[in-house]
Amino acid sequence: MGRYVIRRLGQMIVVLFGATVVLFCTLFILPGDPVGSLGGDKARDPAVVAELRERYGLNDPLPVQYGNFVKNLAQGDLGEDFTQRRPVTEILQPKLVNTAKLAIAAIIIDIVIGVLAGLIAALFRYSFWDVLITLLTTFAVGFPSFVIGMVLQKFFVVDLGLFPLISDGTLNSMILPAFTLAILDAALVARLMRGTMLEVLRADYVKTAVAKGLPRRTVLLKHVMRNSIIPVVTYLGISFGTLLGGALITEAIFNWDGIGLALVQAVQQQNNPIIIGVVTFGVAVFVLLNLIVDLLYAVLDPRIRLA
Amino acid sequence: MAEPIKKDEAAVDVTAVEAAIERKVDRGEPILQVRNLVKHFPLTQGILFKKQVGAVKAVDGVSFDLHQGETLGIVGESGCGKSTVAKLLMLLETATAGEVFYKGQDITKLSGRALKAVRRNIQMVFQDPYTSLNPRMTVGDIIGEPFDIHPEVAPKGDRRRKVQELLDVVGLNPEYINRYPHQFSGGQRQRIGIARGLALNPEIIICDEPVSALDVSVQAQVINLMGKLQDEFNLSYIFIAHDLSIVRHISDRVGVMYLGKMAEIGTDEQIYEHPTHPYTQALLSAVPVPDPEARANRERIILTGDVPSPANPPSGCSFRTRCWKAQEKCSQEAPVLAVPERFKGQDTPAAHSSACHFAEEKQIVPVH
Amino acid sequence: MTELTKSDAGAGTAQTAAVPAEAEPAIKRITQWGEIRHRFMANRLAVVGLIIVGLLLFAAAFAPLLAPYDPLHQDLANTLASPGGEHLLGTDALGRDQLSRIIYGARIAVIIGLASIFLACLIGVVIGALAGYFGKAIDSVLMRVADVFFAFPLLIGAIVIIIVMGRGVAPVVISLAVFSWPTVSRLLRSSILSVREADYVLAARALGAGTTRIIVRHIIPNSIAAVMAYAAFSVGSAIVAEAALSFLGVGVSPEVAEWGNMLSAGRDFLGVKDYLWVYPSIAIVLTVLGFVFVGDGLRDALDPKLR
Amino acid sequence: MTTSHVTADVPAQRGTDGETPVLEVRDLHVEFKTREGIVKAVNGVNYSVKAGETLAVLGESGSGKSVTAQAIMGILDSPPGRVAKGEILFKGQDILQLPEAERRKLRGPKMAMIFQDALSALNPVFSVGNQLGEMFRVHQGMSKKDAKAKAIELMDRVKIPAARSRVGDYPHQFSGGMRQRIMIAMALALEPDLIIADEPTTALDVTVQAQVMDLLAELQAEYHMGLILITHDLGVVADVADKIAVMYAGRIVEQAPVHELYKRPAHPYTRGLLDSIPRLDQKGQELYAIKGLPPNLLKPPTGCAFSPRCPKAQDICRTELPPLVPVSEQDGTELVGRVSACHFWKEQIHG
Amino acid sequence: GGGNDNKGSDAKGGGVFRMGITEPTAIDPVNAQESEGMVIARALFTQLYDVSVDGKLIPKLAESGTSADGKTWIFKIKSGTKFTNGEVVDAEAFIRGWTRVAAKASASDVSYHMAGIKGYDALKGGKSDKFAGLSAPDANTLKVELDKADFEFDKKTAHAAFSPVPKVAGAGDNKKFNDAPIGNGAFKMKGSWNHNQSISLVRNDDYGLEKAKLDGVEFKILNPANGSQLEYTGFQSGEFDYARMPTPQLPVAKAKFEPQGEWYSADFSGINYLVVFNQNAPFNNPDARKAISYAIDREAIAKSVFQGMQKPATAFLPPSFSAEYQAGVCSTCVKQDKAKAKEFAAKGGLKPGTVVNFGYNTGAGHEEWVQAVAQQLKDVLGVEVKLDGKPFKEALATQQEKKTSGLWRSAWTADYPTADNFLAPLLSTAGIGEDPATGKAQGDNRSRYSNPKFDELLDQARQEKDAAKRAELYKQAEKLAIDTDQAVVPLWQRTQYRLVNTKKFDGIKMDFFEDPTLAEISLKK
Ligand SMILES: Nc1ncnc2c1ncn2[C@@H]1O[C@H](COP(=O)(O)OP(=O)(O)OP(=O)(O)O)[C@@H](O)[C@H]1O
Ligand SMILES: Nc1ncnc2c1ncn2[C@@H]1O[C@H](COP(=O)(O)OP(=O)(O)OP(=O)(O)O)[C@@H](O)[C@H]1O
Ligand SMILES: [Mg+2]
Ligand SMILES: [Mg+2]
Repeated sequence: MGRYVIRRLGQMIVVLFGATVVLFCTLFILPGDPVGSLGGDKARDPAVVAELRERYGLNDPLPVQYGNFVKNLAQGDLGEDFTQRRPVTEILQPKLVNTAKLAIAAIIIDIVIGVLAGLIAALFRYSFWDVLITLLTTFAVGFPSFVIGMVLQKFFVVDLGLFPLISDGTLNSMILPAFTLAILDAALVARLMRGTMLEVLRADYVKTAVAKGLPRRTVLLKHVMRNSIIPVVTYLGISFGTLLGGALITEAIFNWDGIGLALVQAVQQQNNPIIIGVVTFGVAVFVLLNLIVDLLYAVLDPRIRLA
Repeated sequence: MAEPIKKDEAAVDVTAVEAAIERKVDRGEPILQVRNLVKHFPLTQGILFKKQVGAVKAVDGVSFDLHQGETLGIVGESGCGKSTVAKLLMLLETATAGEVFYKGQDITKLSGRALKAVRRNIQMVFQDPYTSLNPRMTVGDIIGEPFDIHPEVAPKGDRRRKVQELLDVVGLNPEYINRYPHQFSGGQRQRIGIARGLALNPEIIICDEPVSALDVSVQAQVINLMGKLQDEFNLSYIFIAHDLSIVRHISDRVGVMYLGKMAEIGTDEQIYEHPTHPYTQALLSAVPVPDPEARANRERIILTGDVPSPANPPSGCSFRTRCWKAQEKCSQEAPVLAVPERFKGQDTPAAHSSACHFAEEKQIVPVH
Repeated sequence: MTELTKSDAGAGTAQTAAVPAEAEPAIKRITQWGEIRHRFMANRLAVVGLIIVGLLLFAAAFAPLLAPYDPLHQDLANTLASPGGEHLLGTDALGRDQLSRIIYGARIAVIIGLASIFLACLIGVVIGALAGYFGKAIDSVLMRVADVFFAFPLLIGAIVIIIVMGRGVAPVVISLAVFSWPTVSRLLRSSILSVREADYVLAARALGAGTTRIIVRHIIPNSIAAVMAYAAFSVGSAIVAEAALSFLGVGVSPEVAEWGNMLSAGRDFLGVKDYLWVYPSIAIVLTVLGFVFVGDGLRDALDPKLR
Repeated sequence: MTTSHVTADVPAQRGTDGETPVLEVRDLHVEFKTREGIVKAVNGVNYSVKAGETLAVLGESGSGKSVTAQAIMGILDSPPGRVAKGEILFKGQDILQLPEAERRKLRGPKMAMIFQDALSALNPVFSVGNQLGEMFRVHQGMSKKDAKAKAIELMDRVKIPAARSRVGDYPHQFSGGMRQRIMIAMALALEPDLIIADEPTTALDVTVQAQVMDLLAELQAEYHMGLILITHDLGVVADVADKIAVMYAGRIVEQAPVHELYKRPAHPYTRGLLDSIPRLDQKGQELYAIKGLPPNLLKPPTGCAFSPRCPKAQDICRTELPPLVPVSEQDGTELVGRVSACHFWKEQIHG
Repeated sequence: GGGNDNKGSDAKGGGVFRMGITEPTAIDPVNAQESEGMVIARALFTQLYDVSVDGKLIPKLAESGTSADGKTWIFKIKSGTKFTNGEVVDAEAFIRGWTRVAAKASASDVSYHMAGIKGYDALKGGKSDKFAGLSAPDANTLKVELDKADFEFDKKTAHAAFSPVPKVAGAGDNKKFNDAPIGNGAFKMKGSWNHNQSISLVRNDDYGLEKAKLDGVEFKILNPANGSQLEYTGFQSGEFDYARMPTPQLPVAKAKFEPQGEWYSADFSGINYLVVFNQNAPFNNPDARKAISYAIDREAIAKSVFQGMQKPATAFLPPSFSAEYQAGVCSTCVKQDKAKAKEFAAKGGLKPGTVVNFGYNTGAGHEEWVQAVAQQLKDVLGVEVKLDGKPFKEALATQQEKKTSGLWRSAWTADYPTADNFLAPLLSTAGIGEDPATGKAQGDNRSRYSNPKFDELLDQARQEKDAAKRAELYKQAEKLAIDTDQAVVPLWQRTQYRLVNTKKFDGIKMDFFEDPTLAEISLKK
């Protein structure tokens, strides 16, 4: 595939470099010894601390630590985490899969609900439906996701017993968390869609489409939709990235073993290898996603030339 | 043609440029000299992953002079590079090669303050009235914008009046000052564009099909207006149009372009009454005559086929693929733009630059 | 050069003198803003939004006069009192009056919501505009920087910022802004990509307009719609995000009367003392609603074609 | 490859009298609501086209030509636009009374439109083949493959070289002339009874314009369609039209067969228009231009809308709206197909 | 005391007991540390002793454990028990297990429990790979030599770290064994640890002691951010048989489940207290510290903020240490006394307006009550309290710094039922563990309370063979540090509440480590 893709992937390496350098420096200046304590209030045996500092090279100067990281990364090794002392890749791999599953489900919900709602709101601007959708989307933003999630959980799991409380990875157990996760972005997508739709609806080619005698449905779903979807694609590209990293609250509520929670926990415990692993992965995903989004643009809008 | 001034090798000196463009040029002297202007757009292929496979030779070695106070018309088939020439002159595109001398200064390498100063003196009226007006600005703001950019032209308090005057000048109701472009018809919009171009009282106005969307009565007003302004301020125009009648009406000299090259150039009389290039002849014959009686007794040369792709122009003479006179030589040797051999030294109107191996006079337009 | 005067007018037009010079001042030159204001005020929902936002600002400004109690006053004898009676909206776990806290909370909500989004938009618009307008290397570099910020964990960033600045409103605002500008810049950039090729941009350049002017006057107004939709919404989500930061201990101090704090404190009482999170949520929803209506109204008002 | 031929094909009067017109517009009024007030863009337009006939609509820009066409096609921007009054009879039936679903079915198979600006009128994100084929898929339920074949056929028909390989290209990849031909192909796709061409060649240069107009005329003759040609290029009009309607300020001010109009205009505005034309064969010092500004449609002048600009205006012109009346010879014999809306048409036509 | 009393009801075999835990650090005794890891490690391994919730030693594999001088301990081990892979459990197995924990490479966080055993430092420092203080005179005798006399050493051996391991255990970082330890306990692993998902145990039918009744135990691994909420919800929806609850929900849960006999509460060997940084002003004198303690209305906060679910502490040692517990030993804790608070503040130089930093770690539910305490300090003493919430690691770093001043929220739970495990780490000079290079307090005595007399008393107590006398010495030490010196400010006792499925199971109780006694649970008839 073209030079463009290769160049973008090359940029990914630069971004990875940038992000990890910044991250290393940041983690380095954070107060607190990453291996200085146990999970609770208790301090760690200084002998153990010394052993772990030695083992994880924490006594090395920053550039050396970074050099080691890069060397290992090149071999696909992200090191060992500081608490369980298991390989980071092994710890993160299932979490990544879980998070990705959830994020994909959420994106699908975003697209279906968001685009549909935006469409309706734009078509019937200032009508009852428009206002209703505006209200609903506002609620989706104003009510924190933990409230939405826990209310859903209470109702569908405890009261109705429709879904399992503790997810078992099945589609059924994914519905509620995916919905909780999607709801905010679906609202934003709906707004975005409404905005762009209103602009596209006035375009000359929409007139042409009507003049061709196309049914309203075709005019809207084909000619209008395709042109208004581009900002939505941008947004979804971004939000997919954030979904991957930021599903913290949803993951907590539905006990979804994903990287969002892992990251927060790691930050609180200064479990640096996990932080670095998640960020490294996150950067890679972002660059890839943006590449995909940019490629998608070119597909959606043939006028856009990639170079 | 006056010899272009030697290109300044040293780095561009802004003050020198500014001084140079302050200079007044006498009527009839060249104010703009275009030498071998080339613009190639990289051509890419593939739907998703494009790679450069060649270049669109939009402008491929165009030279001409524009004299102070004259109007140079440029005509030619769609896509032959007229607009690109205009954009190159306006420095809206960077030339692949060639120079543009404005009052002796090569302006193709300018930037910053010097460029701004040059732009104050060279203005452009755009081809497409639909896309060349910012949909979110009122007409007042659009026409007033030049004054915002060049505040020295009009004092702040004076601007509104000037804007209304300009509207009046181009035949728009000054009451429309608060309207938005979409509230106007195509012709009305084009007038807004002209008003904007006139605002700075430039020395040169490059008009890229400025009246093509106007109805004849307004067109006449605008053309008359342009003529008047020219007389009064010694304006020089480059007037790009597809309407040969209008071009003839307004131009002192006319250049005919074909596929990025100048096919023929001469005074309006030379071109219209004594065309020697077959393309010019075809062009003239295709002009619809607003007289139904003429339908019967006109000879029309209807060219078949499309303009060849500028990415892949024919060898030799680029017109040969559509030319009824084409011969072997045409495919092998590119004709140069010069007075054809056979007319050289003759004192006939046919003795003007024409890029054809077989240039020959043919009268298309009846002389009255 | 001589000024262009009446006498210069076209041969055909001058004589008509459609508008005598004396009459000219009669045509009021409506400024663009005046126009926008007019259109805005003609939009009912926008006005409703404006009223809500106005009320919010009013509450923020006159909180001491409006609030029935001191929002910090603890009454341990009267904790978790249900709404009604002396405390219209009940009291929290420390016996503080909810209504007063919500009223005071408006102050910080306004500051956090508006300031963080303003800052994010400021950074995002500048960077997005530069990236979109200049394209090529600048675009690549800026967008990759954005990628780094996307992938960089907010929590770590927030902690670092707090270490530098201490806990408080300013670090929260900065944390939120620093990590949400990439969305803005991405959204803007993608719209700009299509706008920058427009002829009116060329026309402005031909007039000698500088880059700044072109971006500010021509490109941004024609591509800002998506950003505005996002911004209006994000005012609310910023407040909610603050709740998450509070919960993780990097937000504003917990005693501060602030909606995010209230939410994070009310979270544990879900299903038990629901009023603890319901009222702050409603405050956020109303705020979001207000800003969304205003944002929509503004967007529509800014688009002359929509009338 | 190249042909040089002398054409002498004078289009015959194709209209056949007596037959019901394909389209008849009666007293059409269209208004736009704007902030400043109601813009009366069309104020009682009457015209008709028969099968195989070409009606050219001339007029100043902003005079309501496009709006009338849009009203006929039912693609007015509404709101703010709306048809305030009038009838649009398609083969005798008032289509304004039809439900939207019925009306939709007319668009495409029965009437089609070619837009002024082909680039913005074509959807930028779909290939031209897709947009052409859509006509067949939607109206005839054709399969994708067949529709594509049809699209290629159409592109061939409008003489787009290498149609087969370009069917998947996007509008921005075509030249202006080609785009316009694609618009024409799209309009012709279902061989409608009526085509409205709104300045189809304005953006094209002469040689291409000649090609396009020839093509249009040829196809029109072949399918025996009614054609409404909106333009202000009087040269084009002279070449192809059968009759001409001249619009001013939302009204028809004169209508006449093409030869007659050029010879003897019966309205001062038409006269002015003809005089404004620059001629290829003469280089005048100054063109004639109609004085003054086009009327503000928000507050049209009382009486004849042209009166403020008319060199021959009398008091009555400023107070009384001139009706559209048949024009006759000096001796009273009726001039078939000629009408004028001038109080002083007699003076105008007979000197 | 327990809420459910199922004594006498006939147990029935079978049943799977389901409960939620958070992801443990380890389940291998080599590094099992928190309650989550310990519950599994202790189900998989049986040590010399077990401990009841009230701190009583229950012999398991130990037939006897004796020491004459407190320095040399002889443990007789029950013969004939086996690991689930068939290896015998003998003295060597214990030596193997303990050595594995203390080995340098294991870098175990629980090895410090063995710090008193001879040869520990050499082993830990990597200078030796033998645990010099451990020997096996015969297969069933384990001889332990300590550096210093410690008459309570046997109580330490109840900790999971002191488990025997089979030969296959290998080194401490044997990943296979880490994830699926082979033990000698009442239960054994079913499959291996499904990280972040679940851990399943089944009954060990070859168990050498009294066999478990349950068929198995299912641990669902829940996330720490929402664990107790999930457990509570899961209990209500029938997915768990045992659950914690979020603190704010306790009163409602109690009201609902207590009448059904599903409510369980127990006091544990723990304390919630305020670290008062002794080394820096304004709390570098006892009077200022006492002023703080007097100013706090523990009762009011317990009633309001904790909705009656916490009990005020009047001593530092918890009541579960029945021999050492002295109610009211902290005289400043008994009742809020504003007058005395002011008086002591004046004496101690704690002037109104003094800035008092009050730190706490965030995200752990402390936000509410620290505000209440802060408010009381402000109201009573007129000091300016600056609340300083920090994420856990940063909080720790701040606490350890020498220059830190003011107050800090803290809590402690005992590792084994000895008063020493409270007093020594938290209050002794050795407990400070100041790093000479950085001045950081590496130990748990972050208050940096240091009184030679106190250290002396602890030393004496450890060497005292007589339990009653020993208790007396510990009492004196506590009184000195808490009452006289007010080294720290005790706040609340540690009380825990659980929901237990008594409809289905009998015999659910909690052990000293705050975990259910899995081996004793049985399906209800
Ligand atoms: N930015 C560009 N990239 C690639 N090709 C371009 C670009 N701009 C113009 N071209 C190509 O350059 C050639 C000349 O274009 P130009 O717009 O100058 O023609 P023109 O003579 O003005 O035609 P028209 O009469 O239709 O306006 C065309 O083939 C066009 O496709
Ligand atoms: N959406 C609208 N809102 C307000 N006025 C409008 C709108 N659309 C058209 N008009 C007005 O209606 C009148 C007729 O416009 P129309 O487009 O029909 O002119 P036209 O005759 O086609 O002109 P041209 O030859 O320039 O295309 C114009 O005065 C125009 O300003
Ligand atoms: Mg052009
Ligand atoms: Mg029109």
